[in-house]
Amino acid sequence: MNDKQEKLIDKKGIRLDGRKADELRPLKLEVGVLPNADGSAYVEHGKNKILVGVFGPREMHPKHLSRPDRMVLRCRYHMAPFSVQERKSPAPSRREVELSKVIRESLEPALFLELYPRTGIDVFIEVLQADGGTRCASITAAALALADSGIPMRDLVVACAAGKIEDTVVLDLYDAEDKLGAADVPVAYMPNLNAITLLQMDGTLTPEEFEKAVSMATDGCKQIYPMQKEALKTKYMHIKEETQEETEE
Amino acid sequence: MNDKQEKLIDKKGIRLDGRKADELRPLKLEVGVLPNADGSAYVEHGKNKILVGVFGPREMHPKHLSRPDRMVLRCRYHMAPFSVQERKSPAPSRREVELSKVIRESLEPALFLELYPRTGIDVFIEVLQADGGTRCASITAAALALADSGIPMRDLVVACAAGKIEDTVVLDLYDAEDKLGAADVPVAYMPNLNAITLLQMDGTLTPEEFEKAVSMATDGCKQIYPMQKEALKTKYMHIKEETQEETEE
Amino acid sequence: MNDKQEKLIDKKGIRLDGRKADELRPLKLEVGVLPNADGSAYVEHGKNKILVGVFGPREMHPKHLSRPDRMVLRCRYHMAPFSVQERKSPAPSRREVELSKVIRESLEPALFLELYPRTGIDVFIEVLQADGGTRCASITAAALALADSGIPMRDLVVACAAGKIEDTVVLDLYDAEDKLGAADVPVAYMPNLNAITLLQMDGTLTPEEFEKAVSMATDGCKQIYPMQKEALKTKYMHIKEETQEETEE
Amino acid sequence: MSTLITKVRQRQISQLIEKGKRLDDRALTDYREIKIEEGLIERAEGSAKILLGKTEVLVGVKVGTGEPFTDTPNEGVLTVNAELVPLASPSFEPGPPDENSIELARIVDRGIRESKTIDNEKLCIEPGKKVFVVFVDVYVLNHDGNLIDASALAAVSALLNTKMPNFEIKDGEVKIKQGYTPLSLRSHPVTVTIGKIGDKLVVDLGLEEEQVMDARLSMAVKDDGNICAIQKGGSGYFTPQQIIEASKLAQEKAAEMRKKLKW
Amino acid sequence: MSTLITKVRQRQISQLIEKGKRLDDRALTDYREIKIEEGLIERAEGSAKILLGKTEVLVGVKVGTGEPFTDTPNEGVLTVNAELVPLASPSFEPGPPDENSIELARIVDRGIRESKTIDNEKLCIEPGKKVFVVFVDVYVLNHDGNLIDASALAAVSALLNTKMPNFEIKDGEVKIKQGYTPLSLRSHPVTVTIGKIGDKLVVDLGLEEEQVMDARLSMAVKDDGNICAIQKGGSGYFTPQQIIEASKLAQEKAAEMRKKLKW
Amino acid sequence: MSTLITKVRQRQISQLIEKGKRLDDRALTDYREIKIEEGLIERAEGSAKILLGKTEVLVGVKVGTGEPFTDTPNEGVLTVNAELVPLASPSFEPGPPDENSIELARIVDRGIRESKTIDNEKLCIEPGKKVFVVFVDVYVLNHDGNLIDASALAAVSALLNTKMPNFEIKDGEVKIKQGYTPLSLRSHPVTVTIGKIGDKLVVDLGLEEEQVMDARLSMAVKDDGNICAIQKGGSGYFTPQQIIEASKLAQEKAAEMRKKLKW
Repeated sequence: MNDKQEKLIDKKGIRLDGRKADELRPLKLEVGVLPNADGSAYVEHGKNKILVGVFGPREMHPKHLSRPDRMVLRCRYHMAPFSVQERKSPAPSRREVELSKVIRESLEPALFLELYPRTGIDVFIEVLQADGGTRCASITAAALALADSGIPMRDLVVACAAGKIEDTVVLDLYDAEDKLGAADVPVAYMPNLNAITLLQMDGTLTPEEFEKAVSMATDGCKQIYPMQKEALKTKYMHIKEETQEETEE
Repeated sequence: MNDKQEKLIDKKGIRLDGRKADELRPLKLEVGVLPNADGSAYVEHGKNKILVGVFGPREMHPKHLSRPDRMVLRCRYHMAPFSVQERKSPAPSRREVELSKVIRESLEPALFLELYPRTGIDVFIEVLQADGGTRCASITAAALALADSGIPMRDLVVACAAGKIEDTVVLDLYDAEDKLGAADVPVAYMPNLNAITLLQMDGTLTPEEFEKAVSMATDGCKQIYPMQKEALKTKYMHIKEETQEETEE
Repeated sequence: MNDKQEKLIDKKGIRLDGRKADELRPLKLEVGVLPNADGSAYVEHGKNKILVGVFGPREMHPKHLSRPDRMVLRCRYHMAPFSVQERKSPAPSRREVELSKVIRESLEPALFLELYPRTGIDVFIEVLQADGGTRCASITAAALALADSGIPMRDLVVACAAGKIEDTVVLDLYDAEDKLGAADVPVAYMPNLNAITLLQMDGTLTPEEFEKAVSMATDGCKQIYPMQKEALKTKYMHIKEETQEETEE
Repeated sequence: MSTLITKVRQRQISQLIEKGKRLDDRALTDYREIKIEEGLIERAEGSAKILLGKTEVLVGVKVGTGEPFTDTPNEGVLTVNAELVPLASPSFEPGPPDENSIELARIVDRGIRESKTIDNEKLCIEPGKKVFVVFVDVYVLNHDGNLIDASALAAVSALLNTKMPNFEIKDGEVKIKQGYTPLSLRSHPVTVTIGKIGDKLVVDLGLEEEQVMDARLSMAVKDDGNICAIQKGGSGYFTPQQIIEASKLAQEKAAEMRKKLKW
Repeated sequence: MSTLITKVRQRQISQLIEKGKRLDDRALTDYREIKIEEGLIERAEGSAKILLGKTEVLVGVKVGTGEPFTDTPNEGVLTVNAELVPLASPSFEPGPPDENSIELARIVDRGIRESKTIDNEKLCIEPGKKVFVVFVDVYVLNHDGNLIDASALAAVSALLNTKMPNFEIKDGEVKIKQGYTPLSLRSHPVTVTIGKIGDKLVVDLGLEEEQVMDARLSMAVKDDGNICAIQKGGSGYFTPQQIIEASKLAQEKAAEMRKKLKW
Repeated sequence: MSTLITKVRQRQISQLIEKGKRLDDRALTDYREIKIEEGLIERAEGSAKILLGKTEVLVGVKVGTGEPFTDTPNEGVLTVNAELVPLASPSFEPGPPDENSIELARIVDRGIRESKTIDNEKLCIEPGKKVFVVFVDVYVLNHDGNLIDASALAAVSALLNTKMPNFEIKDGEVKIKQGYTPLSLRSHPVTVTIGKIGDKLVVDLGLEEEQVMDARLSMAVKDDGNICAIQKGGSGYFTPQQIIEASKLAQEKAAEMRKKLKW
């Protein structure tokens, strides 16, 4: 790291954007924003702006991808060309292909896939503006969009990263912290089930720091969770009741 | 425009290639030139050299593109790599994709698509040499090739551009006029039905000029129309009779 | 050819790698090396290192490629990115597409394709290291892998190149001889049937030299043939018996 | 596919239009409500989001540097791309651009290009070597009909709030300096698409109306009322008289819509 | 697919061939009529169209500039491409080149390359930096069999009337000057394809004959009668004796066909 | 698809694991036998083949030159690519990389990158202009489970025997000289993947075990025992406690496996 560079966090534990170590960026969550989708959500997480649309359960195209014993969840994480500093080609990058996969795997544990055999459900994620932590914000919004579509869910999935800047473990890194910091640990979590459904790490942490980061990230998720529920409001309540009935049967 | 540049049209209204403002380039139309195609035509329009082959109506591949209530017309406008000044990659460009679409839509109004449900008909257009106005020459030839294939048609489609060079509205621009001129207005037309099936414009015209251009282009089409019929000769007459019977039923 | 360059073959008829004109490079053949494949083989031919896996006969994907009256043989010749001097992109090159075709056509005469209608068999060839003559070594290994899969065969196919360096017709060119030599003639051969199933040539030979090259290459094949059989050992004997029974029925 | 409407519904719409009426009580020549939000994407050099009824399009403008085309060494490059994002409609599929998105991008491109909205020579950094490349990315977020007009208007809106990076040439190397200069536009083209349903000319077709449409005519109109680009689409036709009539209607509507642009 | 012929027809052809006869009364070693038209495409630096019976192939040659390959810095680049244009046969489909068009291009390429027809060093403009690139595009317009021989002959015809742009180097920059110089060829390779049907060797197979063919052998023959490139194709085989026999026949037929070339 | 095992077999495996047992009598925390062969591909600058039970992965390292990324002008470039070669499993299909091979490549890449194994600044030839590009190609030859650990270990092995070309700068041109210098590594990361089956954490899952696995956690561990990269995969989940437990297990197993590397 450059000596002349400003410290990412000062002696009082205040970060460049004014946050404390364990403080989330401002979040805005909206549900049901896309008229044509079966479910949708919009999230602003810091300067991240992400739109998610869900279509299905519906017949799969092409058909041979369908499964006789369960629904197939497909997930596409995609960045708008203007969402990043240098214009991004709209063709999916290797990074986008990987993130589509880990995001899908972070959502699957929340769904009752076996309830809808031979069908498919598509989650389309569009990152309109990126500012670090897009995968986490995408998961938070995708879970809302799935809930909004009316499909039964075991729990919402909520995601948030922790990481390390200078020598401090902090919550919810934004772009500059992600690039200049020592480590980033995105975590997706189902609070009611105490289940971590996504975990990645880039950068080095000691075992103690790692333990702290995981714990800080899940705590962050627990803070976001009520905001998700608030966004779903009565709609979500309705859905949850249905879910419980079905699982009790 | 460069001052030193020769005027595209002189004071007497004569263009660089010796034509008057409302004069067509020489045309040569031939029908039935491809042994393996169900219908075919070749056009030389100025220095444009274009070959069209029609296959169908036939079963569609892939099947899921077929429609239960009508025939599907597919159209592929393609330029040979050696047809233009700088060698063109054989992969379809965005321009070729767009022209394939507008050419298809210029031909559809002439066909009784509903007579051949579940089938497809393919129009393959190959521009062997390009000299401005290839889309119009392609349509003129494609209509001939369709007629040659024996498929009933409401009317032939014939196409021709008008445009503006210097301050004059002129007919049938060739390459240099197209590039250096002020506007180009390609028009496809069914003379018997007084129907404009393609209209595009690149460049600025006043309302009066625009009206004049459309009128000049359709007049150009009307000049080409008898040449098309001549090319089809007795074959075409035969087809027309069938068509009339069917539409009278 | 560069004057300063060392001669590819000296006055005593000894080549740069110490071989005589009609001498093969060392060969190592192994069968049944891939646990997941239905048949497999590994060849080291000089410094060429090539692995072949066979899958099938099995149902074809996509289905519409299957044939009601016979099995379809598919063949993919592919070079590992690290197999050549400058890293090769893993996407198939035009050369690889062509070689896949001629290798397939060199193997087809050995198979009873009509015995397995509606099925497909896949031959995957991976060149791990290339040193001239990869197509021949691939065919030699592919025939072994097919035999290893248990499919009846008319004969093994064995391949070897001859060529011309300086003014001499020689057997089995390696990379430098291939690049600096005057001609290369790869030949695939079924010894029991005296059938040439692949023949290509790059470079000029007189009719006499050509005749000599073909004869030298088939002689080379006849030398490799017993090594193939040795590699198949009892397994192959067993398969051959089955084949004879089936063809006698 | 799930966006297809029934034959009954189609007939209902056609019959209404024949009487000069529409499902949502608009006149045949009325646009739906238009809302434009500018500068939404701070990371982009320019951006605008339009709501045209329920049709929603976001346009982002990115400015990069690159080489000029060999035949225009003194001019910057304008590149327009359109994505029919799959969350905008069940009929949009992920994958490379299809003919619909390519046509949409090329119509938007021609409106800007033929109206000479951008002074391409001002985008030149070093003749023949380095120029600015202006990427206009049209992102369709919800498809409820008339994507062309919405996209074209949003594109011009986005260009109107586009800021160009400052630069200096030092020792033969181009350095991007701090600060920005607004991109100055020379024209404010507005594209009006007119659909033909039966014998009627109708503006701003909704998604359902587009399914009973015979043909459409999209016209880019400049500030002075002259048309600078046209595209006919759809499987039907227009009579020459209808073309002239449509061009006059387009001029009229363009003047109205231009008021939505801020400059 | 619609080009497939019935088993009955196949048997008929085979039986005729066995007796040394053919459907169109040619001898087994006769070519169909050959017509070559040169310079048809004025826009191309070189062009030729061949009619071989009903098989029709157009070849255009374009000359551009580009960088040499790193291992041959003093040599221009030859690039051969073949398109099986979908209007030439119901069995050709639009799309990227398949194995058949790639093989066709590479056979034509090897005939020209291995016969050293073009003096690649004369195509060098500035060693290691700028060379001429000669694009030979084979365009199959009607497929009635024996595309290889027709394409190879048309390619050499097109190269024979190719004119190279003049250039000068001024202040280290290459400038294309007015006027042209003919591309001089050092060889006139002719490719002869010989099919094996049963035990017979047959030249210039028509489309139907190709469907009963066991295998084919394509040989590029130079002016001096030596063969410089070979490609075996098809799912059958040749005996060594047949190979030698075919090579002699190819030399003979190539000399005949070379007369069709004008230089 | 033919690699799918029956539900009965799946239940059998799960029940064994529940009792702490495995089909091949390994303990839950035992790896299969590991054999590494180095330098197999003489043509590559570095190579290694690993056998992990029956899983076989070959990694080749090629060194080329290219331009640096604009944001790291003083650093060479590391590129990791993985091919699930179709002969390795009936479930692998030829074609461009799918999500599985992309994920595999990116996990291997991150292990090397985040551990700073390669000193990228030493790969710089001319700042901003020319740098070495190190291509690490992971070639899966037989798939019997746990491709991640096998690939990551083989990649580091291959880098350990990679030799860098010598070069000199003469008259502003880079010349590759004779001879090689070993690529010196600053770290020896080992990636350990831990699967969760029921409540158990299991290492080095075989192909069949992977089919009953709920989720996996792959952790790259540096020489000092710290973890530098993690990837969770699979459709299940871990509790926070399991994550911590798995990370400890990974550190332990990594130390064991590192002994297989020779330096």
